[in-house]
Amino acid sequence: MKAIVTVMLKDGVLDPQGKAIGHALNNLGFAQVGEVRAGKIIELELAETDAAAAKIAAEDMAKKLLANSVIESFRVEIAG
Amino acid sequence: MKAIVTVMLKDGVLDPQGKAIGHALNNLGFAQVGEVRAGKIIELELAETDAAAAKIAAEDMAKKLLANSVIESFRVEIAG
Amino acid sequence: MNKIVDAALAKSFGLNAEEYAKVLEIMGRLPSFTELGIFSVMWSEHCSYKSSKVWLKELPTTALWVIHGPGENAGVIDIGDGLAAIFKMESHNHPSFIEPYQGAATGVGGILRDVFTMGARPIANLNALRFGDPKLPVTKRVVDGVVRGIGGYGNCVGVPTVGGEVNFHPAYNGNPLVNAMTVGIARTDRIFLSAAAGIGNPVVYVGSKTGRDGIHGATMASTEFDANSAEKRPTVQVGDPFTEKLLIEACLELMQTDAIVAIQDMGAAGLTSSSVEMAGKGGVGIELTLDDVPQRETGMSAYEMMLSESQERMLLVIKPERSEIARAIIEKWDLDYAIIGKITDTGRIIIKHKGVVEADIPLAPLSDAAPLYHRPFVETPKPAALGPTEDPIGLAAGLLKLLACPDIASRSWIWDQYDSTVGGQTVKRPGAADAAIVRLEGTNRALALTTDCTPRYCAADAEAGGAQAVAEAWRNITATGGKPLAVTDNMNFGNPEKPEIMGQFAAAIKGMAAACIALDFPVVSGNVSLYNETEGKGILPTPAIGAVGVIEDASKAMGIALQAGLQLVVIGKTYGQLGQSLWLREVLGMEAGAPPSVDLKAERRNGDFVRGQILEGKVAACHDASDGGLLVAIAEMALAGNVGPSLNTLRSHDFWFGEDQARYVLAVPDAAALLAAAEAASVPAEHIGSAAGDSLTLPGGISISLPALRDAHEGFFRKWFA
Amino acid sequence: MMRTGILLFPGINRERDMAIAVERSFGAAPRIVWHKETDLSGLDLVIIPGGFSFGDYLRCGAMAAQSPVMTAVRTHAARGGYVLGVCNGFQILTEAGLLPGALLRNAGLRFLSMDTLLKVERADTVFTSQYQKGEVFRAPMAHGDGNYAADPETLDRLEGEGLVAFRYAAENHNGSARAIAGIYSENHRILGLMPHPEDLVDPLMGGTDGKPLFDSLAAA
Ligand SMILES: Nc1ncnc2c1ncn2[C@@H]1O[C@H](COP(=O)(O)OP(=O)(O)O)[C@@H](O)[C@H]1O
Ligand SMILES: [Mg+2]
Repeated sequence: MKAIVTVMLKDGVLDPQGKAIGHALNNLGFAQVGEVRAGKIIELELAETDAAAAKIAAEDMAKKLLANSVIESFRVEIAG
Repeated sequence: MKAIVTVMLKDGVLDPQGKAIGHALNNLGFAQVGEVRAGKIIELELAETDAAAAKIAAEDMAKKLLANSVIESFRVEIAG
Repeated sequence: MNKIVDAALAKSFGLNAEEYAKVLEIMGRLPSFTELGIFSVMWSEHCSYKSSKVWLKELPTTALWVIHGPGENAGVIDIGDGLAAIFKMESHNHPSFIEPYQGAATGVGGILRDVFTMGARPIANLNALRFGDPKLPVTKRVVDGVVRGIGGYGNCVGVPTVGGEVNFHPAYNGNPLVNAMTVGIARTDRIFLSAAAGIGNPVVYVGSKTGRDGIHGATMASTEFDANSAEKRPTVQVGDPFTEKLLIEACLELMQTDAIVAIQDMGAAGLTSSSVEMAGKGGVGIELTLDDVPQRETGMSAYEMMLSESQERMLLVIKPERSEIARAIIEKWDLDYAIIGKITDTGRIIIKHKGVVEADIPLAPLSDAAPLYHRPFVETPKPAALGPTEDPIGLAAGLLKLLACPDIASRSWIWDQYDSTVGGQTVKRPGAADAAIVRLEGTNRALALTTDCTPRYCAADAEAGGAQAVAEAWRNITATGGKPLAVTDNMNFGNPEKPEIMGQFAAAIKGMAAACIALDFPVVSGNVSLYNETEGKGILPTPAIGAVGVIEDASKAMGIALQAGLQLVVIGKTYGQLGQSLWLREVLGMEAGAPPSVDLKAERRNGDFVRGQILEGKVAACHDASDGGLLVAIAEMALAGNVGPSLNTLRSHDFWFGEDQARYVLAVPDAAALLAAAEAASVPAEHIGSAAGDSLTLPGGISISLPALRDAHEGFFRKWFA
Repeated sequence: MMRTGILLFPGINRERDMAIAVERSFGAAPRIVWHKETDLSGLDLVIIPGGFSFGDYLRCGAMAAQSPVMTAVRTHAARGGYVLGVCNGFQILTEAGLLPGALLRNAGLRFLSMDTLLKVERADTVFTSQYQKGEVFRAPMAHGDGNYAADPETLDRLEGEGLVAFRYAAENHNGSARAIAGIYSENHRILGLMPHPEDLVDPLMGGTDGKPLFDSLAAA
């Protein structure tokens, strides 16, 4: 079972990476690009076979390690 | 319209970050964690109103800047 | 959003009843929400120095070479050749505990701005760090984050991180200290100050956009932590070193023109403190229209904009006819440039937003009537000297134990993560000499830079500890051949409302002042961080000292590396004082006794002698004896040069491990000549060994191989972070 | 004497080090070229120095590789001009496709600032004529992403065609494939490497191990 953890900076927290990427895209001629936010994605191969259990486990991992709750929020999806 | 670009290292490219995360999770007692891959996610706010056009534009951005095809692959999703 | 303004709200902003009464008196009416916010941050401990000011006055701040002492963004000294060194140290303790990486990173960013805002190109960063018990997992997390944060910011802005210090002690478990120091260089005739002038001149905002970051950070830095701190924390500031790099280059380029009347970084309390201080210092008024402030978020209120601590921003007063030139330079560097107000003759700060006057405060009382406390204090009784001790494990085991202990272990794991060579001027990198040596580009001149403090001494005897910190900084510069010139300090203490903490503060200042006077080593800048307590437990008193010295001929800078064929001579008298020593703590498990005595006359005499010998070319390596005493100093010299010393004088453990001050180990080709010169100068000197093989041989014949020493020395961090 | 330009992208921070090294060997100061310039026709040698162009916020060198000046660098390279990219400069050259492969995060996931030993793979290029083949020299490194990676065919080709410029001679701290520290383009006129020879050209800074690289260019 695969869990996909997406970690993004919380709203309101400065995202220098997103800012720079947006700027670079505008410079490349992509005028239609507005705000850009950059985050991390972590794909976990889990031994779990039950989707609900896998989700709980991955959320626990995100809280304990993968996301920094001071500045980041996360979401977990379970894929096949 | 929002485009979400996910960039992962290609299979076969060593992912020390994923490995380190997997290791740390195992050390934290998450024995069920197997392979871990770490990637980037870039959320783009686009002026586009047409989903298909937005997807084409985001793919173009990924090819030109957001992903390095030597080592990375990407996928684009369009959200609301 | 705007809550009812009353004493309860004032209290939640950190203003006590008396302070709030004073606000009412100054305003002559109920202040607005924004006005109360402005008072609360300006009168916070962090901005007003209300508990410490009366004591800071005791420090000597002048010398012939001092151009600007305390009171400016950073201290400025004349270093010859028409150049000035501009430097300061600042704490980011609370933010670094909440979010170690970003807290440390933004600490580096903040101190850089204090220096380049005065027109200096930053040429070196240092950092003084104190962490809790290494056995706790949280300590590891904090160390990792802080080191990565300092490196992440400093490496990216391209300022070499060349030195610092690290201590561990359980007293810092809930309250680590992150003190960052920046040193910059400017021409003495191109120094920029912050006093606003010129009625009608535009007030210009430069840098990153404003968000809701760190609102009330200055107030947070002025209170203790408790179990609920996590809830109270403001949005953490995230550092953007790339923007800082642009800001450095843009400001320095702008400073080549004559556009700037005054300039000030937006540090703690952001727009509030920068505008209030600039106008206040210039004796003028200031009017801001917040609608024109570049904003990252929507719907920000006046209160939020005035209190935001968004990073990488500067406030300038510009000559109106130069505004477009200034804009062109700033925008060339992709930074925001906005005229957000003007200088007035009202003596008031007026804040307008959306057509409403959100604040209108007379500036003079805002600063003059700021609370000033003569807080009650009690001095901690000085401990008695330590009695005689037995050595249960022998010199060899003692040495290995000390080399491996967290307070002495090699810091290479840390400095290997800091770019120490960028700029191409680093003559002595971390670990190579007692002070970092950075040449001034295009000259033969170099600066010698160090930070020092021994908190365990300060805890036992804050006066002796304060003096020792200054003396050690002076000694470290001297050991490189540098002439020590001036000091910046970072006073990290607990809750000043406790008389014993105020007693520590007062005693430390007294000791520092005595040492600064005796060593001609004035304090030109500094920072105070109080309320370093968690759940009522205070840190060790930590008056960190950062110091700058100069070497006219950089090629004479002395390192610590031993070379084969040299003789080892110790300069300065060894009494064998083991009170508060690391040997006592690591081997006997005791933190007891009086710290080593500080004899400032001997310090000066011995140091002047050593510097003279170095500059005359008589010395091949030099290292001061400090933590761990003589034997540790010799082992460090051996490891740096990869040459084994052989020691020839049979003495007991207190001789080898005592931490007596004012001592140096010199490696020289001609010991007899050095002893004669020392005698002529009435300086105690003793020949203790020579450098020869590939192991360290103790008197009596036991030897330890260099690889064994190295394993012990480098093991701690490597194993910890394996 | 080669007419030399040093490219300046926002966030680059070793341009001064590089200018000093060039001037020391060449006897003349290089031109500093702003990243928005588009004409490099007067130059023989273009140097891209180290630093964090655009913060390296997306991937190291990725945004700089898309700058206007890089079009001019491609033209310069196509007409046989010399290019030297060090550290971020190397990353920019790979991102721009002027050199093969990519620079990944260091194997230990930490920034590495230390001296490293480099082995000179060939001494018959314009960059290395003042070294001996097989010579080992010291150079400081200072990077978080110096882990050279390319697919096996590319690596074999680099080795087979003599395009490996330098290898880590002792420890391969950053984990680079086949200990590769620097590579050439097919015509040996473009060199990219991670460590900083420009920071070791003055005995006062601890040695002159990096100076032969600049002396080689000066002698060309
Ligand atoms: N412990 C100290 N010793 C000497 N000067 C100090 C000390 N603490 C603060 N200062 C001086 O007081 C002034 C205000 O300091 P601070 O508020 O920390 O500066 P900033 O506004 O840049 O944050 C500075 O000039 C600083 O050098
Ligand atoms: Mg300031």
